[in-house]
Amino acid sequence: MSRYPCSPAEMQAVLLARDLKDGELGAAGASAAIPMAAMMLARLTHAPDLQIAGEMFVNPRPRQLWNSMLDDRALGACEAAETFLELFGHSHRGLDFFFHNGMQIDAFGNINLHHIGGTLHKPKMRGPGAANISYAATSRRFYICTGNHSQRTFVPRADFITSPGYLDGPESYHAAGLAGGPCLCVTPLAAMDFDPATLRMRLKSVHPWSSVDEVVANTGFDLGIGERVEETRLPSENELSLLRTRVDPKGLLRR
Amino acid sequence: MSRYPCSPAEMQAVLLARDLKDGELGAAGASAAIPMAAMMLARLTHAPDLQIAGEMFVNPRPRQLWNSMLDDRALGACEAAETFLELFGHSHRGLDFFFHNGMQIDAFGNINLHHIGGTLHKPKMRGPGAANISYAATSRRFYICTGNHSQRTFVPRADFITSPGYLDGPESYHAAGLAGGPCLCVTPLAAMDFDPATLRMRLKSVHPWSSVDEVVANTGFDLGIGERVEETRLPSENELSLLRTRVDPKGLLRR
Amino acid sequence: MTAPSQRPQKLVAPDAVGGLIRAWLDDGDLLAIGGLFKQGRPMVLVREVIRSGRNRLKLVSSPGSGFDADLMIAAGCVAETFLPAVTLEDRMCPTFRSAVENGAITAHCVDALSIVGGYLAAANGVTFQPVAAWVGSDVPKHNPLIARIDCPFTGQPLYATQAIRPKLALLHAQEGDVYGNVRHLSTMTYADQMMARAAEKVIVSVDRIVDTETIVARPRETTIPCIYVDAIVEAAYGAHPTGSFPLYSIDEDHIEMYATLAEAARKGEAGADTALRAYLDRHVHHALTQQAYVESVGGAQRMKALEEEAASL
Amino acid sequence: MTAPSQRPQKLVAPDAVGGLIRAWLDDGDLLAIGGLFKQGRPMVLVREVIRSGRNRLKLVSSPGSGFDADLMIAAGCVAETFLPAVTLEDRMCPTFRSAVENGAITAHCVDALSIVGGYLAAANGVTFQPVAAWVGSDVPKHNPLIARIDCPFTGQPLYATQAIRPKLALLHAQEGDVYGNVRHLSTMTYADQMMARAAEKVIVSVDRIVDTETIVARPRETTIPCIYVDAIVEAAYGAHPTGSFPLYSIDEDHIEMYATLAEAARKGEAGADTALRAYLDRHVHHALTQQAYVESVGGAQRMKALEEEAASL
Repeated sequence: MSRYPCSPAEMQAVLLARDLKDGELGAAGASAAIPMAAMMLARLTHAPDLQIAGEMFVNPRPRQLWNSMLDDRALGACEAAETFLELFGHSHRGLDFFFHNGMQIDAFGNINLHHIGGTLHKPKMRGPGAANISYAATSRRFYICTGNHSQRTFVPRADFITSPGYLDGPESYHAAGLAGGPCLCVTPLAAMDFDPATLRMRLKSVHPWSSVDEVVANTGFDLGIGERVEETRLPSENELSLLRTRVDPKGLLRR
Repeated sequence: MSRYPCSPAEMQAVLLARDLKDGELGAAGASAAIPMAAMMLARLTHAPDLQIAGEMFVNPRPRQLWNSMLDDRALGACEAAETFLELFGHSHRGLDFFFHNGMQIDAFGNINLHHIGGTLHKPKMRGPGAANISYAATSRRFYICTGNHSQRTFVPRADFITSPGYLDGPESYHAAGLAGGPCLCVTPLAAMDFDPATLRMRLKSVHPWSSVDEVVANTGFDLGIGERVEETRLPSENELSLLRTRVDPKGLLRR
Repeated sequence: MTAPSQRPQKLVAPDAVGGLIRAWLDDGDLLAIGGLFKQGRPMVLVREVIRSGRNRLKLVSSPGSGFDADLMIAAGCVAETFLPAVTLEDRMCPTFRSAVENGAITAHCVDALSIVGGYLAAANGVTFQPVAAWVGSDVPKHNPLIARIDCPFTGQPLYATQAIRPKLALLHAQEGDVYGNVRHLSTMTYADQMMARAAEKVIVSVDRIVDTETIVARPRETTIPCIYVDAIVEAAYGAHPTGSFPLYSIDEDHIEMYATLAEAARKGEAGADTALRAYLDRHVHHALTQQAYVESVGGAQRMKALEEEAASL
Repeated sequence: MTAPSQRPQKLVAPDAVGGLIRAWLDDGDLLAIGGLFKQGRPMVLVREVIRSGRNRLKLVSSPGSGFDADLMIAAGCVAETFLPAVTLEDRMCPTFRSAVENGAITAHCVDALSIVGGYLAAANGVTFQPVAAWVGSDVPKHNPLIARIDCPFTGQPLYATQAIRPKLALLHAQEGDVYGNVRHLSTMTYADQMMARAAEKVIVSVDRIVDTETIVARPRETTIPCIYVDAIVEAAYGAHPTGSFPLYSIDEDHIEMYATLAEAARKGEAGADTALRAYLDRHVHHALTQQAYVESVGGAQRMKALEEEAASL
């Protein structure tokens, strides 16, 4: 990939940053280096009033990126510290946006972090679970960001719904009384959004180093690919420069 | 009263201090100079491990007494600051002891701070209400401390029960599922406790400057006075010295 | 290449506060006042509410209120109170008392747990908070905020107190930054944090605006993060005559002076009503700036004495 | 005339902690562990629990757990977990994973709101906390801590999560005094305060004991007042290999070393079980003092590096 100006993880961070709006309030979860980079980059570019809060700290100023996110090391300084008590409230009222990752991500954007195969208490593979499942349902929208674009991750239907996307489509989604939901899924290969009518994930753009065929071969469900698929717009010089000098000076996203 | 070594308020503080036990946890309410003096004096004498907490601060160290109690001025330094959130918990779990005062105090130790005469929303006289009524029912015991010993204050039955004592006696007390209750009532004239069988207030001791007749004339109900009534034991030299040099150097209780 | 930060400030000019209050609070709305008894009251904002002409307000606060409620009642802004205790501690609140006794306002019978539980529920984003207390008291028999409920685990009957979501909360603290991060320096922080999280809109007065870098240096001391604050205004001595520890103490003399006027009015003494109106004119209606107010209550010399008292504690 | 203060201390000697754990925690009891993910874990106390021989424990924590839970499962102490997320963040927890997959433990399906709500209810002295969330997720379908309830005001159906009252909570902070007043210097304080208020007994390890006068100088910074603490023990680097910010950072190398051993054991690689036992012997069973433990993980030199990393953040 050395002929491209950025790494896949940097591409993901830039794609997410572009989608965040000025004045919004949002947070990432744990293990969220790419979402943290996206939020920091958005603040440095078009969204100086982006508020990062909802997970026990307000407007962190990390001096470098870390794989973890919910620790003092990864926060750097911040404007205020909250506790799980306040997270309880944020979880109910929701945020403008949140980020999810999953062991399984399905065609309707449902996220599984609990088990693959078997049953919950007799699983073939047990995952970590999820600290906070509420933001998926209470936030205005969420992003899916994963470092694995494979048929193992992108499955037709999650074995267990840890955090709900659009469940089994419009009928079940509306019947459950859900609002919000996944809006964009970024991977090392491509960006996907969701068809407003069917609420199914669909291919939006393919990163320059990948191809529609590669994406299809690594996705376990139909991505509704039309005649022409956009190529993902690479980071601008300004985006990349800010990302590398101000957000990720140690190059975590290039490893 | 100048022939007596202490003021009535000092006598009240000393009487209350003597009744507090080492290792207990308790608090006073607002407008509680005498209870604060009692707790501080107890810590300086027989109860160094008395914990003052439950009302948003832990182990205050006032440098002088104030009429108020729930402000930074009256607390001085303290070991920790809590908020109303934690007071919510303390109110449910209760303390070892608490202090109450009332516009009306009745024969069963019920406290009225809401209205005298009329109805709640058409009162003859409206009182201040009470910030926290729960400690009366949830604490192991409470003290009644008032600067007014008159028939206006000591009435047969409170017009409104803000904080419950023994309600209308053993039957109603047990039926309500109450535990704890008032244990001692100190006034400028006398100390009263409660008959374990009838749960009615009864005269325990009369301060040297008063008399059984004066107490009876100023109490609106029968105090079950027997043949011989004790005289209240005056403060010891040590009690008075500590009270005046360490607890109340400005002499608020002598005004 | 980096654009200079254009993060919008929440700091507003003092003369803009009245407009915000009129925009965010209608007649008859539920208004929350921060602080406790005679401390931490946003008096500079309370005076703006009175001048705004809003009336039939419903008042809620932390469990202990006094001077601010009495003043608003005297000014005719209040229809209902949900205040557990209303007292000046040394003495009762005269106007509150007479307004209840003559039926001018309805003083609902509530206590700390229903008010704090109501804020907690609203801050938590749920509709009620369980309360397992109040046995034997007459207060819950009249409390309009509560209902019976059974615990779904133990079957035990207990109370639910309903979420309290004030239309507007007015708070006071010692420090804050231009983005609305607020820091109490006082030992007590009352119910201010819960009220900020419970209310729809929040205006905070602070004795001084500080640089954001000093906020960032001690994030655990930020008592109300900017995300809960809609406007912040700098007003030195903004809590006067209540205390703003550790900066300045309670002006007991001023409160006593007011209470004596109000008590005379309550008793219907000759000329007392006029004197109470004159108090309101002098210290509220005609004191249009905080500076004018401070001058009206004794000026720099009086403020210095209150600062010295606070420093000596 | 004044007797010298005889206020009893809650500071206990390190070698007394094992006895307290055995006195306050029975086999099968619910044990709460403070901190979050790889920070603020009372590892010195967790190792005492392992050495105490207690087993069939039920584990609860803040919503994010990892190393400590995996180690206790590897040591055979745990029967059930009520842990929303169990992860090392960079990788999964190997022993947790294999223990669930082979049925050795039951990992209950809970999330942050049921755990935090459970602490909140216990701290508030009520039996449950309302929760209005979880729509669409499979987690509430399996969560054993919750029930349906109707709001008595709106009629709206929602959940109740039951009070969680751990038999014993083990917490870690940077500073505390001999009477048990605890002060976190870290920006994050996790769910430690709620757990202290919820648990029946509380033992806190602190990196250093400080004079009570320094506590009294800044009472708002006392994160856990002494009234909630039953015993406090001084243990420098007591959170290692988790971080105790701002004093020392997370020892990622040590955690990675452990995880590699545990992952090999999970996969059944030859000799891996023995190697994992050897880890436990070396760092837990044979490291009977905190000093011996610190020596076993790299000694003063390694600690200095972690301190430098924390200072550079």
